[in-house]
Amino acid sequence: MTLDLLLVAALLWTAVQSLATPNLFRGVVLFIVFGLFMALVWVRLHAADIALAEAAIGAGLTGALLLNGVGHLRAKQQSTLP
Amino acid sequence: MILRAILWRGVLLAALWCLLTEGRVDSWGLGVASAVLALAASLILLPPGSIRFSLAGLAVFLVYFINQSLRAGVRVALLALRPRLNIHPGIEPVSLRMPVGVGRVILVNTLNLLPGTLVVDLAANHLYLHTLDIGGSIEEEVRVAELRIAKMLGLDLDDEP
Amino acid sequence: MSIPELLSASFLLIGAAFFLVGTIGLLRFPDVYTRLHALTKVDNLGLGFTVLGLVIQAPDALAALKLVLVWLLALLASATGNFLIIRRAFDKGIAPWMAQERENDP
Amino acid sequence: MTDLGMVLEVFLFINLLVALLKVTRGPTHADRMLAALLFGTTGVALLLLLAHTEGEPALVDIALALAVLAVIAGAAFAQRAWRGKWEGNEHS
Repeated sequence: MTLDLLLVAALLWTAVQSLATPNLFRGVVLFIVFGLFMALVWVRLHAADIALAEAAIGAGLTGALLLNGVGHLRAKQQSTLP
Repeated sequence: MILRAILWRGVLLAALWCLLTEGRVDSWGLGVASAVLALAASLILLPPGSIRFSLAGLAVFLVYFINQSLRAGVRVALLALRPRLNIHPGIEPVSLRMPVGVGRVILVNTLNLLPGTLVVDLAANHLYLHTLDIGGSIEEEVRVAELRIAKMLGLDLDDEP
Repeated sequence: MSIPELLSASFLLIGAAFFLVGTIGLLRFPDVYTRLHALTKVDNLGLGFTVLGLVIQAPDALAALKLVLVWLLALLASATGNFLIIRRAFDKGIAPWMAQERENDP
Repeated sequence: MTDLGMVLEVFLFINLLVALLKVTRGPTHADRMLAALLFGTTGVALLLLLAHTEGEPALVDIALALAVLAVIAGAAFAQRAWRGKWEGNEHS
């Protein structure tokens, strides 16, 4: 019970923060963390298969792709700005 | 030689699949396919013949490794819990006798888990280590770790630097 | 409580304690390099003790071996990932924190 | 015995929340990323405990996936997202 309440609070907080932050990188890392919390929520809902997909795709692959995207954006910014 | 390597690695990978599925038999089709792919990858990335793996060496290494990582954890834990943070960190170069290849990869990963050392960079024939207490006996620890890993893999260390 | 259960419970508690210390280290240590010491060493030990505690209660040998496999993979994974990050930090020229700086500048 | 497991689960989760502070505070990008990787290790332990207390062995597989995929995120960070020279301030 305690775990579930903490989990929901953390999930909502990371979701809002990752969308609201002006810092792109911070948003991406918070998104990865959000993926982990989401996987834990699925576990608590007894949906182990969805949790597995969320852990693999949300926390792992999407995180890597978004980090890659941040890298590209930064390289582009540095080449256009003086 | 190559057949022997294929056989050994195949058996290992099949055992790994068995472990992952906890002995179920209904998924062996997928298991065989992934084991063959993994075998191909391992033959390309680590061609057979470069190392002579020794089981006795592995046992010695494991005991050493577990012992050392316990020491590492307790030591860092004590440092973190001290009321006044009393650490003297710094980066030191240490020469390296391990030849390029798997041995080095294992050495770096081991040193990262040993007490007080963290590899920050790897050059042609030395390592840069970050330590929590500069001026300790880091060089000796690296020597010991090198020796254990070389024994396990049947590698010859380069001459004294 | 039987002896294996007691043993398992104490391993689990030790594991949790190591995790706590790892988090404390993460918050207290002064720079990236020292924080990484806390992460790689203490946390892996915490996971190791947790696994040990659960292995004692595992239903069969295969399940127990699988738990150990998880620990080994996590060990390898964190050692590799941390090495990549720390090498990049060194590459970028982030200077390590020195004890003297603190004495000059309280 | 499962009671202890549940208490430890809450305890580990609170640990995660404290590490979350480091993710949001920084100061450097590496600090955020390392805290996220710490999430990985603690998350693995949490999942293993949950597998035990809820009696669902499938959760061990999730722990395995999490442990392995954390490296991919770490590697993507080191190789792609965090390049260029250190300027002392990363607009954190």
